[in-house]
This record gives sequence, C-alpha cells and structure tokens, in this order.
Amino acid sequence: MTDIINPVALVDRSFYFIIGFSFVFLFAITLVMIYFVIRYRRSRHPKPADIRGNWKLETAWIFIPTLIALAMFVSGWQAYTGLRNVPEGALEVDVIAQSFSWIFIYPTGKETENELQVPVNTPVKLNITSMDVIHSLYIPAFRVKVDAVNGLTTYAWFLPETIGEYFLQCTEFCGVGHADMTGVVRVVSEDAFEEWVEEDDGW
Amino acid sequence: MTSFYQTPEPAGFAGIRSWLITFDHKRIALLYLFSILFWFLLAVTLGGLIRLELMFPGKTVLSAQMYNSVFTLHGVIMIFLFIIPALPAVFGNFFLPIHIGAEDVYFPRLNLLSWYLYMAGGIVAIVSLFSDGFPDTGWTFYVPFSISTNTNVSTAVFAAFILGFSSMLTGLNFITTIHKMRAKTMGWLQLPLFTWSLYATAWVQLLATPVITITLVLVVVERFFNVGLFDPARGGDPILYQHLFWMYSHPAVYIMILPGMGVISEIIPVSARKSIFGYKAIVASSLAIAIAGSLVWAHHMYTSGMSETAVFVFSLLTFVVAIPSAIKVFSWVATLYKGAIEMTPPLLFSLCFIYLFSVGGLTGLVLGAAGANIHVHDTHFVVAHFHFTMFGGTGFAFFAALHYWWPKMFGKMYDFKKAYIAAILVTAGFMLHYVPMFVLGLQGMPRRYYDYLPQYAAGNFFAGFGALCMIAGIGLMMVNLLASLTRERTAGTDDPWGGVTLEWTIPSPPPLHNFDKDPEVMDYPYDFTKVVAAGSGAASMDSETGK
Amino acid sequence: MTAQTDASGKKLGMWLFLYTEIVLFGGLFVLYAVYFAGYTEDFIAGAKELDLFFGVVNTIILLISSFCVAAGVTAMQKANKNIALAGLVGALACGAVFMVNKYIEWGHKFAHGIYPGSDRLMDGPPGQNLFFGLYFVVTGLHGLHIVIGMTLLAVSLVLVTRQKITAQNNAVLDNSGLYWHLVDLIWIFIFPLFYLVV
Amino acid sequence: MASESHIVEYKTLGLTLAALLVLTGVTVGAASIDLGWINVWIALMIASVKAGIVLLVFMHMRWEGRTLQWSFLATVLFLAVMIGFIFWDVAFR
Repeated sequence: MTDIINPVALVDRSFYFIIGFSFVFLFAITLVMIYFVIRYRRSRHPKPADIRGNWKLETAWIFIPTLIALAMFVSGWQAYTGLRNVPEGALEVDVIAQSFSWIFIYPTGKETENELQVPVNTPVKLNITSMDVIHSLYIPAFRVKVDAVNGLTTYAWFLPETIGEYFLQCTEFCGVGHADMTGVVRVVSEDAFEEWVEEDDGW
Repeated sequence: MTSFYQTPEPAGFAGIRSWLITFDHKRIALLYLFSILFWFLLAVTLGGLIRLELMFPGKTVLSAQMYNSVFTLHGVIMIFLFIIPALPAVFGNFFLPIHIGAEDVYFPRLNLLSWYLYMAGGIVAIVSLFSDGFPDTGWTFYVPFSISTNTNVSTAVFAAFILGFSSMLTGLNFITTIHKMRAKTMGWLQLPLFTWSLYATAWVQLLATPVITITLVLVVVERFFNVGLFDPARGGDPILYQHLFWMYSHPAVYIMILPGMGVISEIIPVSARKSIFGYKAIVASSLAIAIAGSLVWAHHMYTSGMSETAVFVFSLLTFVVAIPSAIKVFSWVATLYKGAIEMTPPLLFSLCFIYLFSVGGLTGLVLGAAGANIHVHDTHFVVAHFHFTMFGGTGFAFFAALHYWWPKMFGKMYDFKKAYIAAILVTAGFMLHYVPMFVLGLQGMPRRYYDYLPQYAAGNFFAGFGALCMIAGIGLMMVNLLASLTRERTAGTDDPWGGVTLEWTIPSPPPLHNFDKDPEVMDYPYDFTKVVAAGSGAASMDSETGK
Repeated sequence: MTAQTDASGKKLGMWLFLYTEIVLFGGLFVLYAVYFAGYTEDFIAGAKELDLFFGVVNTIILLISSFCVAAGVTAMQKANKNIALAGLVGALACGAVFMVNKYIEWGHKFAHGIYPGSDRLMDGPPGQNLFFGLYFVVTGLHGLHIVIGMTLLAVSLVLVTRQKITAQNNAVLDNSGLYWHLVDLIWIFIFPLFYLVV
Repeated sequence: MASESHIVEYKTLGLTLAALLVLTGVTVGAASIDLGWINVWIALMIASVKAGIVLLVFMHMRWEGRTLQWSFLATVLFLAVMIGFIFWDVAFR
C-alpha cells in the first residue's frame, strides 16, 4: 500500500504554496504602503510628482501575478485529482445522511450510526447519498468533504495511516440539528476491523 | 448660496413631504443613508448575538432554532439591505449626477420608487420574523431544505425579491444617467473612477439580478404549488438551484465590492495630491471584474457533487478574476509613491481597506484552488474570508466614503481624533474577530454551527471578544459622525481635502440644482497641479473644527 | 443647465428593463435546457400531449398583435391618431384572445389530471413532471407578462385618445410597444420549445 | 426628440408580418418531419430568425445607435454563458 499517495499531503502542499505566496504579497504590499505614507507625508514631501502610469510596470504586474495564479491553480487541481482518484482495492462503505445523523453500511451488510470504523492503511471509499435535504460529510483530518444530495450518489476517499479517533461533521446547513450531526471515525488495526465488521450487533 | 436643504420645494412638498415625495437625488441619497445605517446597526447587533452565542460552548443566549433564524436574518439584512445598496444607493445617488455635471439622475421618480421598494423589502423581511418564525435556511435558501422547512421562507424570499427589484432599478437609472446626462464636454475617459465603478456595477445589477428574481420565484412556486422542479424524487436537480443561485450571487459579490474600489480610487489620489496611477488600467479592471466575475459562479460548489470538468473550468476562471483586483491594489499603492500624502480619517480607512481587502482576496485564492478549497469549504475559514472582503472591503470603503463625503453632504466636519480612534478600534477588533476564524476553519469548524467541539473553544472566545471591540469602534464612529450634525456649519467644507472632481467645485451642502453655471470639466479627472499650487489642506481644517 | 431629458434616454431605460426581462426568462430556459438534456424522451412525449393547434393559433395571434402595435407606433409618428388607435385596439383584442386560448388550454390539461402536484404527474416518469412543471411555470409567467403588456397598451390607448401621446411626445406608446414586442419575442421561443420538440 | 426616430412604413411592417407567418408555417412543417435531435436545433434556429426579424423591424433595433445594439448583444451573450456554462457541469456529470 506504500505506492498510494495520500491526498492529505497534496491538499496541504497546495494550501502552503498558496498561503506562502499570499503572505509574501501581503507583507510586501502593506510594508510598501506604510513606507510610502510615512516617507511621502505632506509635511516632509509637499511637492508631489505627477506620475499617471507606467506601462512597463503595469504589464509586469499583470503578467507575473497571472503566472503565479496559474501555478496556484495547478497545485489546487493536482490536490483535487488526488482527492477524486480512488486507488484500487478500496474498502467501499455506503453513507446515508439524514436529518440529523449519518448511517454507514459496510460490504458485509453491517450498519452503524454516527460511527465509521475503518482499518488502518487501507484506502476507504465512501459512497454518499442523502435521504432528505442536502448534508455534507466532512472529516477534517483526511481533508474529505463532499455533499450528500438526495437523488445523487457522490463519493470521497481517504487513506487512514494512523490508528486513532477522528471526528466527522456535517458542513451543509440542514436545520435545527445541524451542529449535532457529528460522528466519529475510528481507525483500528486490520485484524480488529475484520473482527468488528463480521460480528453481528443486532442491526 | 442656499443649499438643497434650505431651498423650499414647490407647494405641497413642505415639511416631512419634502423628504417623502422628493425627486431630488440628494434627498433620496440621504433617505437611503439613514435607512441603511438603521439596517446596518440592526444587522451588526444580530451579528454580535451570533458571536455572543458562540463565545462559550453550549447554549448561552439563543436557542438553536433562534440562532439559525438570527444568522439567516443577519445575512439577509447585511447582503440585501446593507452591502448591495450601501455605496451605490447612498453615495452613487448623491455624487454620480454631480460627478458627471448633471442636475439629477435620468429617472428621478424611479429613483424614489427604488427607495420605497427598498424600505418595503426591509419591512417584509421584519414582518416575516414576527408572523411565523423567521426562516432558518441561511441567506442562500438552498433547496430542498428551503422548500421543506416549516418556517416562513416565502415571506423572506419575497422580501429579497422586492429588494432585487430596487437594486435593479437603481442600476437601470445609473446606466441611463451616465449615458445620457454627462456634461457636454465630458467624454468617457474623463469620468471619475467612482462613476466608472458604478457603471460597471450597474450592468451587473441589471443583468444578474433577474436571475435571483426568477430563482426566488421558483422557490415560492415550489412551496405553494409543489411543482417539483428541484425535487430529486421527481426528476428535479437540487444542484441546479445552486447554479442559478450563484449565477446571481457571485456577480453580486462584485456589485458589493466594485463601488468600494471606486471610493478608494477617489480618496487615494486626493490624499496623495497626485494623479491616480494607471487610470485606464483601473477602468479596464473594473469592467474586467464585472465581466469575468459573471463567469465563475460555480466555484462555490466544488463539493456539491457537480462534475469534475466544471470544477476544472470554474477554478481556472476564478484565478483569472484575481488579476484585475490585484491590478487595482498595485495601482493604489503606486499612487502613493512620491505623493504629498496627508493623513486624514478617510485615508486611514482606505489604507485599512487595502490591507483587509488584500487579506480577503489572498485567502480567496485558497478557496479558488480546487483541492485546497475542499478542506475549508463551508467552514469558518470561508466566513472569515468573505467578511474580510465584504466587511473589510465594502464595509470599510463605506466608512471611508462616509468620512470623505460627510462634509460635502452636510457642510459639517466631524472630530478627527475620535475618527482615528474609531478607525483603529474597528480595525483591531476586526482582526481579532476574524483572524481566529481562519484558524478555526483550518481546524475544521464548519459554519452555521450553533455549538461546537471543545477544541474550538479558544478561537471562538477570541472572535467574540474581537467582535465586541469592533462593535464599540463602530458605535464610536457613528456617534462622532452624528454629533457633528448638531454643530453649526463648518467653514471650509467646500473642498476640505483638496479634491478636484466636480463635487468639490460646488458649495457644501450642494445647492438644489447642483451647478449654478455649467461645470468646467477637466481634460483629465485627476489633475492636481492647480491644487498643489494653491497649497492648504485638511490638517488646518481640523484645528478649526476642534472643540 | 440645459434640460437633459430627451426621449432617447427613456428608450434606453426601457431597453435596459427589457434586458432584465430577457434574463428573467433566461433563468427558466436554463432549467429547460438542463432538463431537456436529461429527459429528452419524456420531453418529446410531453410535447406530443400539448395541443399544437392552440400553439400555432396563439403564435399567429401574437405575431398579428405585434404587427398592430408596430403599425400603431408608425401611425402615431405620422400623427395619424385613428390608425394608431385601431392598431392598439387590434393588439388588445389579440391579447384577449390569446389569454382565452390559454385559459381553455390550461383547462384541458387540468381536466386530464395534468396540473402541478397532480397524481398523474406525481406518479408518472420524472421527466414528464418536469416538462409540465416547466410548461405551467413558463406559460404562466408569460401569461402574466401578457396581462402587464395589455395594461400598458390600454394606458397608451387612453393617453392617445386624450391627446397626451402625440407625434412629438410618444415615448409611452413607444415603450409599451417595445414591451409588447418582447412578450411576443419570448413566445417565439416558448412555442417551439414546448410544442414542437416532437 | 422622438420625432427624429426612424419611421417604419406600413408596407415594411406588412411584409415583416408575412415573413413571420411563413416562418411559423415552416417551423411547424419542419417539426412534422422526424429528424431526431436535429429537430430541436432547426426549431430553435427558425425561432432565432423570427426573433431577429421582430427585433430588427418591429422593435426598430435596425435603426438604433450602437449603445443599444451592443448592449443587446451583451445580454444575449450573458444568456448564452448562463446556459452554456451550466453544461460544464450537466454534460460531464
């Protein structure tokens, strides 16, 4: 399973790439702006120059930001394709959203509510739909978010690499219980998962 | 010179009627100003309630149902009753005709009708609150929730419908005015940049607003007649609703920000006493924003389940829209270079605008990138982002415009020191309010949450604290401005900043017909050579107004 | 200051308003396009159930009424009041016939159990529900516009008889005429989209 | 002033009406031949021609200034974008 690229890394890389450039831009603009306001204050610099434009400068600051913006787009798109291309052999879990809880159905027919249990180091594909209004499944730790729409099956996938508990939430406003529509993602060892998914708990 | 306040209108227009049935664009602008301030303060209060509720985990001041209604009402009022009309309807109405050397707008009666529609929309929105429970859908009215919820969605939607009409008619009026009523010697490239921005805005208002009109009509039709056009069980496509909704609501973002950019483009050159850098580039970028801004609506929908091709196209186009905004920011900063800059309250607000709007714009890049968007979509990150652009942008431009044009509208000057303190307080509170929300969003706290997981407690506490500072600053600013109205007319308010556009060539407040003789139009709207030769500035002004 | 109001501005304003109307219906055409692409067969079946006769007759009526209005505008420009009045009366009569036809047509559909939320549409194929849903919304909204247009024409008629609209001052008539033509223009697209996709 | 605007003669209007009626007949006739999906496009093309005629003659667009002509085209373009861009989603879903 080592050859699967975890999209979390791609998303984070895209994020840091964009936010890094943004910080540089923001600091540059702000510092230059403050410097100008102080350096050219009227009491010290009473005679303004009459500069109405500079086409070379203007072309430069159209052209260069365009290139940077396109690079940002590419990084974002790479991350997005990472999130969309499900590797083979993924464990498929059906997810049904309803006001206000999540139902998870495993290939064995086992069903759980508000609790998603998955084996570590196995890609998991979620096939998501809704029984009523639009919800949105969000697992921050795995950078996964996709709307659950009635009449449509959407999907998402993630690669849990560390055993532990993570949380999932609804991010599409769905009514009075929206904020309570949370759940837990339990990443367990493969053996523990096998045992758990086979056991019949009365569903 | 008698101002438009003193000039009596014809018989039958005396007293309160001289306001309620006036066709004078200046009086209508003031009607808008005070009604907009009322709605703004109401919505600020509602926003404060939201933050107060979230300041501590669990239930504090609101029930969950009430919380949902409050954020819906906050959104509806802020968007439809404050941000969209704020700059065009107040300052556009007041200064657009003056900027182009005209006596009034082209359709004065329609202008008054727009104000009445605006007020009617606001009242319908409030009525829905008291009749059957205010809608709890959020201002986006997403189907199928907006169709299935039992609250009073139809009334609120109807309010938005009326307000859309008002905004559309204002746009129609402005386009006609700019086309048909410019002073004879004023060509297109002699228009002030604020007017240009209003022109671009007006086209968006005109062409995009009907889309929301029909969308809202469809929501009402669904609720009353059960047609099933968005009902998945009967073939309808809920995602299509989102397309239609954002087809208006994304361009609407530019309806909100473009006039703000126009205001900044006025204030910066006047404060630096130096021509705006790249006039034509700024004009072109206004138009480019208006056009390209209409092509990117679906970047609100990356997680909605729409096709990956659409994600690709709309993400790419989104990055294209970033460029014209960047051009404007660079041009403003470049205008400051080698100027003779005088710090005034409007300039301070403008500088805060540039900073806050840049943060908003740059975080928008994170949201525009398909992959990075997925993580932060519909979280507090988005909330912080659009408050930086809408409030840090349009809101601060509105404050800057208030301070810039207040002496022209009323002939009275406010206290500078209090204005500076208010500006700093609002900005600092703003940062403390919204920066933690970026962090919360990255940690994964969704928006529109009544309650939250324990790890989000610290951020929400800081945000709530910042909100209170910000509200205090807004309060101080309002008191300072309104207090100036009780004073006598201040001397020297005809042209306190040394501006050169046409409004500064006439007395403050302007006479009834704006111009007593044909205005003298300059070849280039930002030529400060004469002002520089004459000297003097606002600093001397302030010592006179003092205590 | 010279008076800056001339009729060309009023016409520009009217056109700008018409653009908003075009986009308003445009929103519905978006829905139509998407659902047609998704449920082509059902839409074709739905169109077969509509009465082509009414569609054709209403198209012809609206075209004639548009001609009447255009002729009325021309007559007014030539200061020929009586022909202008005749044109307006003709257009109003056409509008009334159109509405009566629409009423009969909707009545037939209702009688056949086709109306929003009816059992037949609820239980039938989704595409059928969408087709008739759009049909009622689009033709309903268009009918509303016919009524508004007739009101405008009636106002113009009164103003012409009272000499308030003259050869020199005919902006109201011009603009009412433009509105009426737009309503016709929209029908020109509604007609093939709903009656002819067979 | 309004009196300066172009006067369209009755004869032109009559011929326009005749053309529109003929095109209505053509479009109904074309619809009765089953060509599959092409039918829709034919019907829409004829409708566009009819709309163009109404616009140019009845609505006097032929004689208007550039402001109106260009702004009308802009509106139609906006509409085309609305409908067209939706298919980035719908057609690839």
